[in-house]
This record gives sequence, structure tokens and C-alpha cells, in this order.
Amino acid sequence: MSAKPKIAFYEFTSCEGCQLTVVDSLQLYPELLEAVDIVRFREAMSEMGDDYAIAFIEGSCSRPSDEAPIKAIREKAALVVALGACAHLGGINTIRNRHDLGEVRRFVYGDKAEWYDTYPARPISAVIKVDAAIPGCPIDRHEFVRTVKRLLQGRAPELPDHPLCVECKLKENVCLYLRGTTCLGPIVRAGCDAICPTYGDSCEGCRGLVPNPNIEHLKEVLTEHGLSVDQTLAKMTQFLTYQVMEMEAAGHGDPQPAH
Amino acid sequence: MATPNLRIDVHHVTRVEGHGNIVVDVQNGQLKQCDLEIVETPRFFEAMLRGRPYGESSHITSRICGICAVGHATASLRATENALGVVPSEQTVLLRKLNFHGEMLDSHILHAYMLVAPDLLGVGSVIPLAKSAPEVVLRALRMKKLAGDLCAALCGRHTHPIAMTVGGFTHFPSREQLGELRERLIAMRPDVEATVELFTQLKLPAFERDTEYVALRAKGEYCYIDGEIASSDGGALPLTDYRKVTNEHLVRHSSAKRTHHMRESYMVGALARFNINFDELHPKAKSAAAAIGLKPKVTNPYLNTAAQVVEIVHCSEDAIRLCDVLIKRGLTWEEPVKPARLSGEGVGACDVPRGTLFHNYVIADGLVTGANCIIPTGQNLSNIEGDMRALVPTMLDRKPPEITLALEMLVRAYDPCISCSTHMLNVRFE
Amino acid sequence: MVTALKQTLIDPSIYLPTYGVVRNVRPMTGMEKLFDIALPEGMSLGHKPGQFVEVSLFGVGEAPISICSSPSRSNGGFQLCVRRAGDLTGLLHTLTPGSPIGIRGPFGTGFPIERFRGKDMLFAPGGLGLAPLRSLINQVLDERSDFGRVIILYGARSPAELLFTDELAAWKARGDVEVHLTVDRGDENWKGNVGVITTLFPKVEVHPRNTVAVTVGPPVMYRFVLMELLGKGLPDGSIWLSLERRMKCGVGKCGHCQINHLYACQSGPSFSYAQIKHLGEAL
Amino acid sequence: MNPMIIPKAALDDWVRLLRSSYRVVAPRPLHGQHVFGEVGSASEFDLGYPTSVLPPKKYLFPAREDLLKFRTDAQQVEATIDGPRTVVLGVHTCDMHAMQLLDRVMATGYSDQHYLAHRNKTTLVSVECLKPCTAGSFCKSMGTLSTPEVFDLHLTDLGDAYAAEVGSDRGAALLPGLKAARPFADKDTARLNRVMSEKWPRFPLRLEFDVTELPSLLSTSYDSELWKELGERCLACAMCTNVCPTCYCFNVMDEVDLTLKSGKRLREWDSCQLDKFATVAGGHNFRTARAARQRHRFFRKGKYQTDAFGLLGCVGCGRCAEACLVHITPVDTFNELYRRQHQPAAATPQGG
Ligand SMILES: Cc1cc2nc3c(=O)[nH]c(=O)nc-3n(C[C@H](O)[C@H](O)[C@H](O)COP(=O)(O)OP(=O)(O)OC[C@H]3O[C@@H](n4cnc5c(N)ncnc54)[C@H](O)[C@@H]3O)c2cc1C
Ligand code: SF4
Ligand code: SF4
Ligand code: SF4
Repeated sequence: MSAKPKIAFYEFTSCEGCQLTVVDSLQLYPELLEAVDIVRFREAMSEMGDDYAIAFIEGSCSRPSDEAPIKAIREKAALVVALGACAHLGGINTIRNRHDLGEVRRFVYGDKAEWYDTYPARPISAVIKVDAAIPGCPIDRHEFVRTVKRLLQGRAPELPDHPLCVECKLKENVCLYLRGTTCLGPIVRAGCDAICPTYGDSCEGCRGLVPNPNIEHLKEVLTEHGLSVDQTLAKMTQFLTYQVMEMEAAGHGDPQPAH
Repeated sequence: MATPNLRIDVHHVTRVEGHGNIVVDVQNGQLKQCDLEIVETPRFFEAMLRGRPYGESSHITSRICGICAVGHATASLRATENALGVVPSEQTVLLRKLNFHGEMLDSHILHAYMLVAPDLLGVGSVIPLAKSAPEVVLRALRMKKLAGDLCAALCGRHTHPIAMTVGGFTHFPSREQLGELRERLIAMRPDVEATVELFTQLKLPAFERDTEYVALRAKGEYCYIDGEIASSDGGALPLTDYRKVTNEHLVRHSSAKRTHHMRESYMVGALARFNINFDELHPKAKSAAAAIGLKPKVTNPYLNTAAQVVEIVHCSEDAIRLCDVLIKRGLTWEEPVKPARLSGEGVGACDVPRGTLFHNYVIADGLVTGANCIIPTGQNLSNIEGDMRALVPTMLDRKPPEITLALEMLVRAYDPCISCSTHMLNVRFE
Repeated sequence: MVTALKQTLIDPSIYLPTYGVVRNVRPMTGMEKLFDIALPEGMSLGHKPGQFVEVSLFGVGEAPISICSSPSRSNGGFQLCVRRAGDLTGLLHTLTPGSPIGIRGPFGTGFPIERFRGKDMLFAPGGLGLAPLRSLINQVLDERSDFGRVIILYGARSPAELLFTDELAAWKARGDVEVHLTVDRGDENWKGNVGVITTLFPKVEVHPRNTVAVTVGPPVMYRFVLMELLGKGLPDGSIWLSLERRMKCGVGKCGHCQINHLYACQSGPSFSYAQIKHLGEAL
Repeated sequence: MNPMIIPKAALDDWVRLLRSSYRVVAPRPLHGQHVFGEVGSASEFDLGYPTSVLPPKKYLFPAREDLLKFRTDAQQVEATIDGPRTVVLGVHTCDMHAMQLLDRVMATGYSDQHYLAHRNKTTLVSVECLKPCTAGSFCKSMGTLSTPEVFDLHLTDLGDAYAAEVGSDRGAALLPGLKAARPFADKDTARLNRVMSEKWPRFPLRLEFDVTELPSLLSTSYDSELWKELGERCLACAMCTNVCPTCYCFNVMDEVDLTLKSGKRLREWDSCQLDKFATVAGGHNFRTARAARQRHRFFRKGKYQTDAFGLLGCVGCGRCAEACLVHITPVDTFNELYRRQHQPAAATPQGG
């Protein structure tokens, strides 16, 4: 790509923390503004360009009426990048997918529940084809910049496919299992520089599972370290609900979700 | 010459967090409709918390909002701690306050420089500003970076903090880190002064409408965490009585709930805090207020941004003080305080950048069974609409784009965080 | 033998490539292009058939590529036949004559051609496997009188994917090379054999004691070709193949190419079947 | 050169002295573990440490290291070979054996100048191990409980002082200027002998057979069912190889800056336990099964390196055993293979 590529940011169901992280990455890489031409970024600008090559989509698709605008972005953009866990995996929003949604709506909106349109939250890739994803809740600003560089080079961005433990060990953190807690590090995709274990908290899986995770045996490790079945499930469904439910469906021979 | 008919339909206000639309309908000079519509997807956070281990609450609710994530996490932790009888250590309280200043600075700088300043300088965003006034943009980025680094040193990162947990922290900055942050905060003073200077020059629109102001208040400090709920109309209530202040109800055009207290609506946020807690501001912040021309009680909502600038001065100075205190005390790697019980109900409240935030949990056997979060922007929505209803009739002789801009700037002045505000609800505790 | 290029590896870093220049690019099929590369003045690659170089495009990375030209026809440079398979090879395909290109090598042992002299040669490349074998075939043909019969059994997926068709025709036209081609799927113009490469083996009779077979192709091909060759009575030591593995350094350090205890980049990639038949990870 | 005595009270002076010409690194306590890091004074480190998370290998072969820097808009590329002169204080003898292996690997065939440059700039001060460091270590069984010849200076803790044996000129160069250091006296020799003779009984032999049998044991265990059993448990997290002092597999990648005009080529530790280690373009993976990867790992440790370099690939440091969440350990694995071969009937799945 020789000319400055035009890029646009869109957001669906999310906290906009990933876009905020994009703004933050300017603090470290002001030259980003030289490298790309941002034509749409509602959180930060009023100009609304409609002519763009790369669309970054933040947020999950969580109601039927989100689908048309998402498809419209796909029509326009040469490349669609899922920005952050909500777009990449469905993210935190998918916690509710394990509940009865009618009941969830009533719980939150009482007798006005029917005013609000919703369905199980899903990643953007369940609605349209996405060309790349930047995982994480929120995204890692260095990874965002790495991805932009790959796109500028005309290359498909590549995610690390090794587990978090690799990065965690290289940082010489005390393994949380040795500190008496538990961690999803062995089955979760690295790339965040093991920021959570580094700050003393267990990996919650916001970057998604590695290819071929040995979940069965990790569950045994969790049990060995005193987690109940409920606690294990809670751990596995903070960010990974959509992936886990897909695997359950596949495991039970049920058809994959429609999208 | 009055405009007999006017239709304004701003589809997705820009430079605010989340999705909101402004709809104004004037027929024959009569204001028929004047709404701020919240079209954000409902996210059902309260429902998502149910059945999950209490330790996850602060991490899940920090995902309500990427901008005031530290605020949500803190309010959530305070609610859980109150429910489970956890009294955090003095060091924890100090670190949380310092962390809060980091977030307050980050958010206010973002709002003042990147979201509001473009309006005042007549451009659409900071991007053209980066060309026309690079020193202003670089200053903002520089200050924001320090705010972010402050949070990162304490809790790993500002958006969705990591090291904050029930009863304390799981990671601590080193003495050297604190010392370095302190030096950098001191070195930032000229940037803070330049910010005050910038906002003494920029002209914010004139518009007065007296309303009720609500903020947290505590003796001896400019309160951001805990305290009591104070109203400019007089009186204060303990945090556990937050429902008597918020009185939530739903309206059709919004996925966010509305609130009212003594009057039809009230305002929370920097301006409300300024009006209620002015006496507790750092002296330098008081001088900054004088320089900008702010004196309580301020009733022009556009000046919320100016109040934020005053808070930038306060927070950076108080952060320096907190660093000094922490360095002097010496930091210890404390284990988080363990809960005294695994069941109970608790309320946590913080004054986050956009105003007062409440979290309220019921916990049984370590699992959350009921949750309620009331977000500042939700409390402000009725007040914004009240302002709009007062403002539009005074402007009917202007051109529609001018009216639209004035309305957009008004909404933006509140620094609304619309994605946050769709998480409130009336909760049935089971 | 330390060649000029290999010498550059020794100092200051074995990972430092030397700039060559692309002299010519020739599209071969939809997926492969032939690159003709010149080294700086006074430098020679000095390779043996079966060796490879590490090709660098700075900013994207490095990839091992077999040298497909024969040492006997160096012409001041060498040739690589590259399939577009990903990032690096994709970018390589966009290069035009005059483009700089980083080269390290040559690496690997290559085929021990001295030991092949006097023997009948049976070449059995599959698909892109003809690229590394072309180097050996052309050297054999340039020293034709040193060898007995020369038989080439070449298979590709479709007629459009056959590589070096002009050279195949020329070899056939010489009269002293037996060339048999096959494709997995034919098209309307294809008159030749249809079927996988093993369908060609019954067409040729060989003297098992006096024949060396060399086969290069995708991993799945080897098992079947080996069965044919062993079926013809060739001893393990007379069957040669090339084992490609992931490689990051080319110099026996990075560990990716290890086949049991052997580093493919150092002990191979050319191996006799006798060397690897006991290795669980070879085939 | 005769051995010297360095009083412990002089350690701080020594560190300060060394810091004037070197970067000084040593095992620093960190949250209940020890991590090699730069130190400024003696109070910051502990030479009696049990073990370190990562081995001191990281100073010779960093986890992430630049190899080249280049421009993409001009023909400009150069090797990046630098790094400070470093003294590593407190290298355990097992890690010394590991470095001896790395020295051979990196100088065999093509020499890896990046490693060798670090090596030449590094002075290794080893310490005599006086008690086993963790439950997982089995140095005595592996024959790595005494330092190999490659040390520069070797310290033995005599209580209030260290006996310092000089192994090279580089090591000797650390002592001049340290006024408190003095030559050995007779009573020091007696003390040293006593410390040394008391040390050995403290270390158990944990392999159930002599280590010289290991290569042949492995060669007859290639098709053991045990690999499958380990493969089922293994999480493929690569902690075992990342903490190993003798592992050196790496990946190479390019990184460019945002202008795309300049960049660097760097290498990063890789691991044969990871899914993609042996995957080539097109997706073919030559070592798909975790069982095959575990086998490869243990064969490298117990046989391949010995065949190729004459040194064992495992030095018995026990780090991988401490790190592995599913308790796959070299001792248990080797012993289990041995048991299965020698009492096939009684073979039981490995515990854990
Ligand atoms: C000894 C040898 C000789 C080869 N000869 C030829 C040849 O003559 N012509 C030809 O077209 N191809 C040849 N290959 C294959 C070629 O190296 C790969 O197609 C190439 O590395 C793909 O790189 P890429 O960046 O384009 O692909 P990508 O798919 O982008 O690469 C993916 C990653 O896998 C690695 N990778 C993938 N395949 C291999 C591989 N086989 N070896 C090492 N790393 C790999 C790359 O380094 C990269 O990091 C040979 C490989 C080997 C080992
Ligand atoms: S803390 Fe988590 S990521 Fe780190 S090594 Fe332990 S399990 Fe792996
Ligand atoms: S540490 Fe254990 S679980 Fe992880 S890869 Fe090594 S053997 Fe497998
Ligand atoms: S294999 Fe394990 S015990 Fe052996 S040297 Fe490596 S880390 Fe230490």
C-alpha cells in the first residue's frame, strides 16, 4: 500500500475502551497520524468520512438491528479488523448468553423489557467475514500498532498462537498457581505481555483460546488447586462464553450456531 | 424573525462516548419535542453479575466503561467490601485515591482538549488541530500519557485496571516509580498552567439555568471516593440511601434510565463537585478557578468543562501530595484484606469524572445474587433535556446549524458517557 | 570448500545476508516464478545440487529456497523457483529485475554427485520438487557421459502446474533422456498420462544394483514413491530424497528443522533413505 | 593462581568495585523467588538462593535479541552485536554445565557470533551448591554438582567468607583492587575440605539408574506408551523449555517502524512444545501430537545432545519440574521408562 490508507472506526456493543486505547497509542506513537488517514472516529471526531479502505469494528453484535450496519461496513471496506475482545470473541457481553434472555431483559428493565431489542451477543465474525482481529479487553496498544504496520505492509496481521504462559515465564513472574490462585494462561493466546499475571491477577482469557487448547487437563489442574465446578465455569465464561458454547455445541454433535 | 418550524435530528452525537441522538421538533414556534435519545445497545451488566463469584464483579463492571474504568472498579470494590465487612488498609485507601487522580486527569484532559477544544477552535476534531496547533495537541498527549502512566504504575493500566482487588491491591509500584511519577507531575505544572491559560482565553457559550447539583462530600477533602451524598439544595444522605436521591424511571426514547431528586432533574459531575466542594479545592485550583472566572455557584452547564480544568489543577497537585505521603510512609506489599463474611449487601459510591456513581450488590455465599449500578450520565440526562428545553426557545431566531451546534456542545459539555448510562435499571433483589 | 558467499557468513554474523540483485524474473505457472539472481562482483555461490539459500526481504523475513540452477551453468549467478505460499514468497513474486534481494548460503549438504557417477539415474520429482532436482538433472546432463541411463518421471497436479515445460521438452528431444510425465487431472489438450506419479513407475525397467533414484516432492508423496522404488529392488542407500522442514536459521541452531537427532539444514535436506529410514519423524 | 578468601563483609565493596567496569547481575529475591537482575549492592542479592526462575543463560542468549538492523529503502543492513561487559554472580554448577553445552552448540559448525560476543563479554562467577535447591532438582544424578572447567571464578561459602578459585584470566581480573581479599591459609583449606565433604550426603540420587544408561534407555523407549500418557496431560504451555538452561531453539522475525523504512531482525526463544513449532507454509505440521513433542523434548535432553555434542542435554536443575502444572518431570519420566523396561509387568502410569 503506497498512499496513506484511509481508516475508519465503528463501534457496536462495547465500552469504547479499545478505541480509547487507540487514542492512547497516539501518546506513544504520534507518527501514527502521519502513517494513516483517519476518516471516521466518532468517539474523537465530528468529521464522518465514508470512503475508507480499512474498517476497525469495536464491540459485539448483540441485537438483530446491528446486523445491517455491520454488513454495510463489510460492503465498503477492503479490510475489516475486529478491534478488541467484544468484536473478536463476543467478549464480556456474551456472559448473558448462558442465561434466558427474556429473563435477563426483565431483570434489567422490569415491565418495560419488551422495549429493548436484544439477542445472544456474538463476535463480528459471526455476522460478516473479518480479515483480522486485534484481541484483548482492552486491546494492547503495541499490538494495535503492530497490526497497523502489517496492514501498511500489505500483509495479513498474524496473532501469536502460543499460550500466555510463554510470555509470563519470560517476564519471570511468580506463577499464580504458586501464589495459591489459578490462571487461564496455559490455554489462552499470548500477545498482551502477560499483563494480568504481571500485575498479580490471573489471566481471564480476554484474548481467546489458543488453537488446540488442552482444556480437559487444565480443568483438572484447576480442581487440584481447589476450584469448584462453578468457579471453573465462571472462569471459563468471563470472556470465552461464545467459544466455550460453540465447543460444547460441537462436542454434543449439535449444529454450529447459525452464523 | 422566529423560525416557525424546526427539525433537528443529530444522529449519533460525535465526540462523546457511546451513541446518543438529539431530536428537536418545533412546530409553529412551539417546542413539541426536545429529547436526548440513547440508542446504545442495552448491555445487562447487572444480570451478568448474577451467580458469579464476588471477586469478578469489579472486573466485569469495569467493562461498563473504558473511560472511567477505574471509577467503576473502585465503586464496585467498595460495594463488595461494604457487603462483606472488608475494611481496606490506609495504604490501600491512599493508593486508590492516587489512582483515581490518574483517571480523573486522563478523562478530563481527553474531554477538554480532544472533545471540547475543537468546537471552541472551530474544527471538527483534534486531527486538524494537530496540524494547526501542534503544541496544543502534543501538550494534551503528554499530559494524558503521564495520567495513563500513573494508573499503569498502580494498577497495570487505566482501561480495565488489573491490580485492584477486594481488600487491596495485587501489585505495588516501587518507591522509585512513585518518585519518578512525582517528579513528572511536578514537571507537568507548566502544562497544567498552559491548560488553565487556554481555557481563560477560549469563550464558552453563555447560558444560565439554575438546577440542583449533587456530589459526594466528606470532611477535609475534595471527595471522590465514599463520603455522603450532598445536594446544593441542602442536606446530605448516607450512601445506603442512594435510591432516595436517584429515584430512577424509564422513558421510551432511551435505553438509559432517568433520575430526579428534589427538583425535576439534577446535575452531577465536575461542575456539581465544584459547586458543592469548592472549599476543599487545592489553593492552586482555587486560583485557577479565579483566573477562569468561576465562582460557586456556577449555573452555566457549558462551564462544566471549565470546572474540569480546575479539577485538573486540583488532581495533579493532590497527586503530588499523595506521592509524598506514600513515599514517606514507605510501600509494603500487603496481602488484600480477607472478607469477614461471604454474604451481605453493600453500596459503594465514587465521584467519577462524569459524576456520582453507585454500585450496590447483594452477595450470598460468595456469589452475587443482586446488583444495581447507577451511572452519572444517566443522572444527568434529564438535566440535559431540561437545559435543551430552556435553550432552544432562546435561539429560535438563529439558523438551524447554529442551534444544532449549540445543542451538541451542550450535550458534550456534560461529557456524557452514554454507553455507561445504559446499564442502570430498577433492580428486584431476589 | 568455502565459497566467497559462505565466507561472508563468518564475519560479522552468520545471520547477515549479502545483497544480490534480481536479474530476471520468469513466470512459470500461476503459482511459481523463476528468479535469476546475481551476486556482487567477485562473489560466487559455489553450490552443490540439492543445497538451498536463505532469501531475505528486509521487513518481511527470510525463507529457505532450493537452488534450482546447476553449478555447471552458473553464468555468474543462480536461479530460484519460488511458489507463492505466504508473506515472503508473496512479496518476492512482486519483484522486478534490478530489485535487491538478501542471500545467505549455500546451506545443506546437497546430493553426493560424485557417488552417482557411473550409475543409471532415475529422477522422480513431484510438483515443485522439480525445482531442486533441476539443478542435479542439468549437472548430470552437462556431464552426460559420466552417467548411464537418465530417466525422469515427473508428476504434477494438472498440465498448467507442470514446471520447466520447455526444458522437459528439450530433455526429451535430446534422445538420451527418458522423460515420462503425468498429471493428476488432465485437461482437453492433455494427451499424456493421467494419474499420480506412482502410475509412471511400471513404465520403466531399471537395474536395481546400478541405479540411483532421486525423488523430491511433498511429504505425502514419499511414502508411495518409496514403495515403488523398494519394489524395484533398489537398495536403501541408492534412494535419495530431500526433506523440507521449517527453518529459521539455516545453520543448525534454531531447532525447527530437527528430524529426530538430525538437523535437516545441516545433515540434509538431501538424505539417502538408508540415513533416515529408522527415524520416526522423517517420513 | 592460588585460591583466595573473600570475606562476606567485603561483598558490598566488591560489587561496587566491579560496577565501575561491569554490569553486575546476581540472583535477586522477588516475591518468594529469585530472578537474575542487575544489582548495585550486596544487600540486593542472595548467593545462597535456591534456584532462579530463568537460568543465567539469558545473559548469553537473551529471550529476545536483535540480530540485524536494516533499511528497506536503501541497501543497508548491519549486524547488531553488542551488549555490556557483565559479571554474573552466583551461577549454580548445573547452570555452568548448561553453559558448557551452549558454548559447544554455538561454536560447532557455524559459530553464532551473537552468542559468542555475549560470552566473551561475560565473566561467570559460579558458586558451589551446598544443599539441594528444590524438590525437583537432581543434579547429583546427572553429574552436574561440581562446576565444569568453563568457570571464571568459583566461590564456595565457608560461613563468613567465600573461597574463590580462579578459573581464567577473566576471573582473575575481578580480584585486584579488592583489598579485603587474601590468599588461602592452611586453616582455610581445612575449612573448605570440611564444607565439601559435608555437602555430598545432603544430595539424594534421584535417578534409579546410572545416567550413562540414559541414552540407551531412550533409544529403546521410542515407542513407549508413556509418551502418549504425557501427551494427554501436557498443556503445551512451553514453560518447561522456557525455564530450561539448555534449551536454545528460537524464532526469527522482522520488525519495521511505522514509516516502514527501517527495521530490525530479531530472534526470540521458541519451543518444541508449541503447536506451530514444526509447521510449514501450507499448514503441514511435522510434530502434531503433544506426545511426539514430549518425546522430542526428552530425547533432546537425554540422548540427541549427548550424541551430537558429548554432553547431556539435561543438567538436572529441576526448573521444569517446578514449573510444570501437570507435574511432568524429567526424573519421573526417565525413571518410569526405566521401570517399564525392567519390570514391564509392574508398569503403572506415572503418578501426578
Ligand atoms: C530446504 C528447503 C527448500 C525449499 N525450497 C523451496 C523452493 O525451491 N521453492 C519454494 O517455493 N519453496 C521452497 N521451500 C519452501 C519455502 O521455504 C516456504 O514456502 C516459505 O518459507 C514460505 O514462506 P512465506 O513467508 O512466503 O510463507 P508464510 O506462510 O507467510 O510463512 C509462514 C511461516 O512459516 C515459515 N515457514 C513456512 N514454511 C516453511 C518452510 N518450509 N521452511 C521454513 N519456514 C517455513 C515461514 O518462515 C513463516 O514464518 C523450501 C523449504 C525448505 C525448508
Ligand atoms: S501465572 Fe498464569 S500465565 Fe503465568 S505461568 Fe502461571 S499459569 Fe501461566
Ligand atoms: S511445562 Fe508441562 S504442561 Fe507445559 S509444555 Fe512443558 S510438559 Fe507440557
Ligand atoms: S530439562 Fe528440566 S531439569 Fe533438565 S536442565 Fe532443563 S529445566 Fe533443568
